[in-house]
Amino acid sequence: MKKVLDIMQKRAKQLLGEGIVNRVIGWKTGEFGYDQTPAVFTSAAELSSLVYDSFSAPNLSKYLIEETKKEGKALVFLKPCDTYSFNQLIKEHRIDREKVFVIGVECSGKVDINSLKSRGAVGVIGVEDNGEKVIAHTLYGDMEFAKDDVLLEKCRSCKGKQHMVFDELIIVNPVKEEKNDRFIGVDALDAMTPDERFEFWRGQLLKCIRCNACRNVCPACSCIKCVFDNQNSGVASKASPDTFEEQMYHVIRAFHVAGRCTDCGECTRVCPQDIPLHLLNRKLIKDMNAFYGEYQAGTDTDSRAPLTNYTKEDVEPNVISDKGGDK
Amino acid sequence: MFKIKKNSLNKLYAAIAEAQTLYIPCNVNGKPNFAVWGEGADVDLASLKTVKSAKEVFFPQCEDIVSFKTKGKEITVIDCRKESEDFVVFGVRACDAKSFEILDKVFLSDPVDTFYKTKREHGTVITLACSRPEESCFCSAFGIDCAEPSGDVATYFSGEYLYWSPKTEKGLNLTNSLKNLLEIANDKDNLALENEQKNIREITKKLPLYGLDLSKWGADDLLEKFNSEKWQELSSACLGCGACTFVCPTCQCYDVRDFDKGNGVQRYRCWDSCMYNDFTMMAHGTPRPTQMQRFRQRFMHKLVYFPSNNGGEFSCVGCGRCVEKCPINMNIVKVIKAFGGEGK
Amino acid sequence: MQVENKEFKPTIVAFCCNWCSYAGADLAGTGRMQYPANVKIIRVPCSCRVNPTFILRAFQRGADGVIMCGCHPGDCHYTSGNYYARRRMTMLFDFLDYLGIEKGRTRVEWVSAAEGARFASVMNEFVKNVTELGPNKRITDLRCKMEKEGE
Amino acid sequence: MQKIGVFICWCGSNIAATVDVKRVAEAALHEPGVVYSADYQYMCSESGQTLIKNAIKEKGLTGVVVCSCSPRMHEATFRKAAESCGLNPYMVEIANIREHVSWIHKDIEEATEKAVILMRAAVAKVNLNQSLTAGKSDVVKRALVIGGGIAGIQTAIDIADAGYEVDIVEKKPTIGGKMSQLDKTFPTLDCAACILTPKMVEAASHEKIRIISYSEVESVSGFVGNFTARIKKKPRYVNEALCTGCGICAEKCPSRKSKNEFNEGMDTRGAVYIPFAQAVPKLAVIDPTACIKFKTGKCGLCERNCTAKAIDFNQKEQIIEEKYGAIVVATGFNPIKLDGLEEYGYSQNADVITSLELERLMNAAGPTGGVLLRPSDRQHPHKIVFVQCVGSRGLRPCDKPYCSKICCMYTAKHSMLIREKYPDTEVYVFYIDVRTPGKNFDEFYRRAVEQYGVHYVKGQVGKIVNDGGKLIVHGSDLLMNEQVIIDADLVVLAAAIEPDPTAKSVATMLTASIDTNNFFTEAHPKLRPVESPTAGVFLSGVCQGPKDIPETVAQASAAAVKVVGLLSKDQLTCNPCVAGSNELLCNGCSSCEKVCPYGAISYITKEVRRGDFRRVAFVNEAVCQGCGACTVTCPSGAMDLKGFTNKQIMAEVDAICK
Repeated sequence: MKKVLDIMQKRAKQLLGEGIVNRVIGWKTGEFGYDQTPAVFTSAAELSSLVYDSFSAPNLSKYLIEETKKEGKALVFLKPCDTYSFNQLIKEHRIDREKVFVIGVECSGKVDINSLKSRGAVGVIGVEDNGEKVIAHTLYGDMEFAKDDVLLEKCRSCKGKQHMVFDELIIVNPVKEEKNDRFIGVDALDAMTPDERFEFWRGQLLKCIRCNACRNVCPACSCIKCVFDNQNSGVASKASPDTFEEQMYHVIRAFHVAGRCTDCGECTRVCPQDIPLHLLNRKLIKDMNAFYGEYQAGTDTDSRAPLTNYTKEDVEPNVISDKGGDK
Repeated sequence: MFKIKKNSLNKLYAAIAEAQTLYIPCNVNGKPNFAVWGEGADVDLASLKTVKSAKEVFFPQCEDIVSFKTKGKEITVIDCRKESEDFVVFGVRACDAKSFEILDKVFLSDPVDTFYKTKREHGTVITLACSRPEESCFCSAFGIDCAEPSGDVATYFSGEYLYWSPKTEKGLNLTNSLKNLLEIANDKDNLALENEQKNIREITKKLPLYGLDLSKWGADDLLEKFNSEKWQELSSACLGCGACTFVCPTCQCYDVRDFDKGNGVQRYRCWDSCMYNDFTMMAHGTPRPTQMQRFRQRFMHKLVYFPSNNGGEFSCVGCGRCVEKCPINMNIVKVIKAFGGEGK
Repeated sequence: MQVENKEFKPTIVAFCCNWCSYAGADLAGTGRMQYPANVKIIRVPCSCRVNPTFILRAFQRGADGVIMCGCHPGDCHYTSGNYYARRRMTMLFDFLDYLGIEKGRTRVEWVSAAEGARFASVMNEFVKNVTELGPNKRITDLRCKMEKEGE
Repeated sequence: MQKIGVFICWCGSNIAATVDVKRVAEAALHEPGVVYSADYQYMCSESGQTLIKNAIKEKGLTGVVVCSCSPRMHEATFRKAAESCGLNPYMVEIANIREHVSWIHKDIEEATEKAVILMRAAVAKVNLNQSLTAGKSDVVKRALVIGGGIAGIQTAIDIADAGYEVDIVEKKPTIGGKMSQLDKTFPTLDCAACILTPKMVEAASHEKIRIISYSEVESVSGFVGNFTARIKKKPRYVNEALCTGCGICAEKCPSRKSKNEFNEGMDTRGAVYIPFAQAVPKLAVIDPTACIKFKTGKCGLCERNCTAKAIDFNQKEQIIEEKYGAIVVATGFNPIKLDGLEEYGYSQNADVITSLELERLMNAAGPTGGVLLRPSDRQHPHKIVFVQCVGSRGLRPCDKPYCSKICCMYTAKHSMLIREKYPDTEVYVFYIDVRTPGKNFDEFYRRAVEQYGVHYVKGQVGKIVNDGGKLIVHGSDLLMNEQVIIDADLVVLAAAIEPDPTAKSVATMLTASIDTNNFFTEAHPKLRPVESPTAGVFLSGVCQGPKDIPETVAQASAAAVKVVGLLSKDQLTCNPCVAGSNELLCNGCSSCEKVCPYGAISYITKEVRRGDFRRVAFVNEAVCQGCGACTVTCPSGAMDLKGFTNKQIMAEVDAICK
C-alpha cells in the first residue's frame, strides 16, 4: 500500500508540474490514523499529506460535480467502486469528463473503524493493516483482528476490482477478485414474514436522526435542490415527528436513486446510527435484476436504467401479490 | 456517598421508573441512545457515548408548539403544551452535563424558552463518571473533569459497585426516595473511588487530543478569523449534512415547521443545522449561500460568537461525537488546530 | 385481522388514467354497476403521471388502500406511459412489501374504456381485501389519524 | 386566494335522486376559497350555463367547480362557457358525481357523502389552478417527403394538388423505388411501368413538387409546423441544369464492370449511367468508384462526347437547408439478404434467385430482354420451384417474425405469368399458408392453381443441392405427409421484406419510434395509423409495415390528407396541459428526455442565476402531449405538468383522505 501511495504522490506531482492538472483530489491524513478527509491539493508540498491506505474509504467522485465547474483540470484518485459513481455522474451530465484526469488505484478492501470499535477496540490511536490482519493500537492495549472481519460493508460485498473508467491505473499488487453474494442480507429479509420485516425496519428507521449524511454523501443524490429541502415539493421535511416521515424519507430516497444507485455503500458507511441503508437500495437492485435483467449502474455512460426503460413483455405488478406470503 | 451493587441496578431503575419517567442509555437496535426505561430494557452504560447526546431529554429533536384546527373556514388555536411531569435522566457523562449549562445560557436567558424551562425544572440529572475515555474525547480542553461530573446526582463505577453522590437538593430528594436500595459508602470505598478517579485522570492525559490549545480562540480577533482564507480549504470536503449538529450536545438551533394534517396544522419545532443550505432561510434567500460560509458559521459560533456573548465560555464541551460521526472526518478539532491550536 | 370490526370502511384512492381507466369507470357508472363508495377516483392524464409520492401521500393522510389503473399494456394513449408505470409500480409495491407494509393495500390494474364491468369487479374485490386487512397502521401519519378520530 | 363558485347539477333525477344536491351546495360554502354555490336541474343546458356565466361575472369568480357528469362529457362545454365570459377555461374543474357517484350508489347518505368529498377534491384542486394559455406556433407551409417510391410520390402529389409545396428527398439518382423494378402487378397483371411512369412524370412536372434526388436527409430539428431539415445532396458529377439525358455518355463509357442495380446486378452498366429509361429526373450520374477518370485521372471520354457540356468532375457535395411544416416518412423496404439462410444455397447457386430478380428476368427492359433464361447458362428453365416465406414468419435470428404480406400474391402472379408465356414449364410452389385477403386476391390465386395448373405444395424446403446443373430441391409435402424431391432448373425465393436500412437513423433524427423490426410505430395502431407518435411526422407505405401497392397508395393518400390538414392551418394551438421544467431545480440529468415518447425535451445551457450556467431541460410545448412521464422520472421534482401539477394531485389526495 505504501508503494501505491509513493507512486500516487510521484505521479500527482508530475502531472501538477507539467501543468496537465492544476489540483489533485485525494485523501488527507487525520488525527488518529483512521480519520481521513477528502482534500484538494494544489502543490507538491501539500501532497506530502496525501494518504492512501485501509481507511481511504470516502468516494471522491461526487466532489467532481463542483470541482469540474472550476477552471482547469483536476486529478482524482478513484477506487474501483468509485469509478461506477463517476460514470453514473458522467451519464447524468453532472461532471465534465474533459476536466478530470482519473487515476484508478488498486483496492483490497477498506477497514471499518466502527467495526473495530464494536469489537472492543476502544480508544484507537493508530491502526496497522498487514493485508491479513488489522492491528488496532488503543489506549488500553493492542488488539488484533482478521481483516475480513472488520471490512466495511461495501467492501464485504465488493463489486469487483476492475476500474470502469480511468486515464491511468496504479496497480502494484493486482488484487484477486473474490466472489460474494451481496444480496444475502436482502434475501434474509425477503424470507421473513411481513410482520417481521415491518418490525425490523421500524426498529432501524426509528434510529434515524435525519442528519442527511446518507443523502449528502450519495453520488446519486446530486440534485441541486433535494425534494426534502424544497418547500414546494409537498414532501419537504427536516425531521421526523412521526414514524411515517422516516418511512417517507427513506422510501423516496431509495426510489429516487433506483437504477442510478451504483451500490457504492457510502450511505451505510456514514450513517451515525448504523442503519443498514444498503439493504434498501440493494432490494431495488435485486428486484430490477430479477424483473428486468441484470443491470449495474455506472458500468457505462450511455445505457438506459431500468426505470427509464421498458419492454412490452415486462412482468406485471401482480408478481408481488402472487409471490406468496400473507397479506 | 452511597453505593449499590452493579447487579442490583435493575432494581434501582425500576424504583426510579415507578415514580417518574427514567431516561437511560440503552442499546436501541444496535446503537446506544437515551431511551425510556421499561422492564427488559437493554441498558447500556458501558458505551461511553450515546449517538445523540443527553440534551434530547430537555430539547427534543421534535416538539409540538401549537395546533390549529380547521373546520370549513373556521380556525381554532389549540395550545398543545403539556405540563411536564417529573423525570430522571441517568447516565449523563460529564461533557453532556456541562452542555446543559451551555443550553441554559441560551434557553433560560430572556426571552425564556418555556418548553425547555419546564423540562429543566422537572428533570433530575444523574451523571456517570467516565471510566474509559476514548481517543476522540477532549473535554479537558474545556476544563471538564470526566472523572468528576456535575449533575443533581453524580455516580461512578468502581469495582462491584456504582457509587452515588447527591449534589443538589433535587438529587437529595431522589436519593431519599431510594434509600432502601442504597448503602452508605465507607472510607474504603471512598479510597477505592479516588484511586479509580486518579487512574482515569491519568488516562485523560494520554489522550491524543489532550492539551488542545484554545488560547487562540474566544471573543477576540473576530474579523480576522472570519476573513481567514483557511475556511475555504477546511470546508472543501464538507458534505453539508447535519451529522455533527445532531449529535452535538450544545447545538441549540431549531426550525419551526407547520405540518398540514388535512383538518388542521400542527406547528412544531425541530433541530436545524447551520450546515444545511436552507438554514435561516429568509424571504430574500439565505444569508450564507456557500458551504464555506455555513461551515464557518458553525465553528465561529462555537468558538468565537458564543464566547463573546457569554463571558468567554465556548459552546463546545469536547465530547468528540462530531469527531466520530463526521462522514468525511472534518471536525472542530481540525479547525481549532488549523488556527494554531496545536495539541501537546 | 380486524374482521370483527364490521364498521370499518376503508378509504381507497384510485388513480385512473384519463383515456382508459377513467372512461372504464364512467362506463361502470353508465351501466349502473355497483361498487363501494369508499373508492374515490383521481383523474390523471396517464398512469405514468402517478408519482410514488402521491401513493405515499395517500397512505400518510389516512388511505387504507391505493389502486392505480391504466390502459392495458400496448394500448397507452401516449404509446409507452403505462410501460414505465408498470415498472415503477412493480418496484414501489414490492418495496413497500419489503418494508412490511401489507401488499394487499396496493394494487395495479389495467382497465380499458370498454371494461366497465371489470372496473366495478376490480373495485369490489379490492375494497373487500382492504377491509379484511383492517385500518392502515403501518404506513400512516398518526398526526392525521388523531385529527380524524378527534372529530 | 381564489374565489370559487361551485355548481351542482341535478342532471334531472340522474344525480338528484341519489345525491342530496342541496347538501352538497351547502357543504361547498364551507370549503376554503368557495364564495358561491348553486344547484340546478341541467347545468349543461343553455340556462344552466347562463347561471354559471352570471355568477362568474357577478361574483367575480376566479375558479369554477361543476359537480356533474364525467368531465369526458361536458368539461369542454363548461370550459367554453367560462371562457365566453372572460374566465380562463382551465380554471374550471369537474367533480364527477354522476358516473362515479349517483349511478353506482343507491344509498343517499353514502352517495351524498362521496359527492361532497369529490366536490372538496375538485375545490382543493381549483384552489391551486392557474390560468393556462395554449401556445400558438406558426406553420411552415411546406412538406418534406423522405423517399421517392410509389408511397412518397403519391403522398407528394396529393399534398401538392392541395396547393402546398412538397420536397421529395430520394437517396437514389431517380425516384420510382421498388415499383419501378416490377414487371407486372397483381391481381390485374397490368404493367408496373405503365402505371408508375405517369406518376413519376406528374411528380416531376408538378409546379409544387421539387424532387431532390441522389440526396439524403442529414438532420432534422424543430417540431410540428416548424421543422428544419439539412439535406445532403451527393455529387452526380453531372450538371443537372445542362444534362439532357441523351445517354451518349453512358454509351461511350469504357468502364463496363459495375453491377446494374436496377437489374439487381444481373447485368452491368457504365461508370456513368442513367438508371433506367424512364428515370426521373432523367439525368446521368457518374459512379466515382467505377469511373476511370476518378481512379486514374485519365479518360474523360464522357466529357468529350457530351454535347451539352454537362459533365463536371469537380462537383461537390451540397447542403440544402429548408424549413417544413410536416414530414412524411416513405423510406420503403428491401428484400432481406439471404446469405444467412443457408438451406436455400442462394449465394452458391446462380440459378437460385429472388423474386425481385425474377421480375427483372421477365421484364422487357431486363437483362434478358424479357425472355426467361436462367442466369447460369442462359437456358430456358423447364422446371421452376418457388419457395414462399423465405425468411418470413421464422423464429431463427436470421428470420423475420412477421409475414411479409406480398409474397403469396406475387408468387401466384409469377407462376401464372410463366405458365402463360411458357406452357412447357412445370411450376411448383412451396408454401406454409397461402394468404390472399384482398379484393380479387383469392380468385387470382385460384386461377393460378386451377386454370394454370401451378403445383402448390404445402410444406417447406429443407435443402437445395446443385447436381450437375440441376437444382435438387428437398422439400416436404405436409398434406401427403411425404418428402418431395424436385430436380428444378430454377428456384425462386420469396425473400422477406424489411424496412430500408436508413429507417433507424431517420427515426432517430425525427425522434419517431420504430419497433423491434425497425418498422415505424404509428401513433395509434388502429385510430392513428398514418401518424407517428411524434407530432408532424407521418408514415407512408411499407416503412410502417408490409403492404402491397394499393394499400401503400391508400396510406400514402391518407398521410397526405393528414399533412394537408396540418398545413392548412396558419397556426397550431398547442395543448396547454404540457410539462414544464423549473430551471432552478433542474439538474440536467437527462432522465426526462429518455422517457419522453415525443422527443419534446431537449437540453440547453442557460444562465440560471447570474454567473451560474447550467444544462437544463427545455420542453417544447408544441410537441409535448402532456402524458407526465417526465414528471415522475425527474428526481428533483423540477419537471411538472400544467393542469395536473404535483401540488394539485396531492391536494386532491389530501381532500379525499381527510
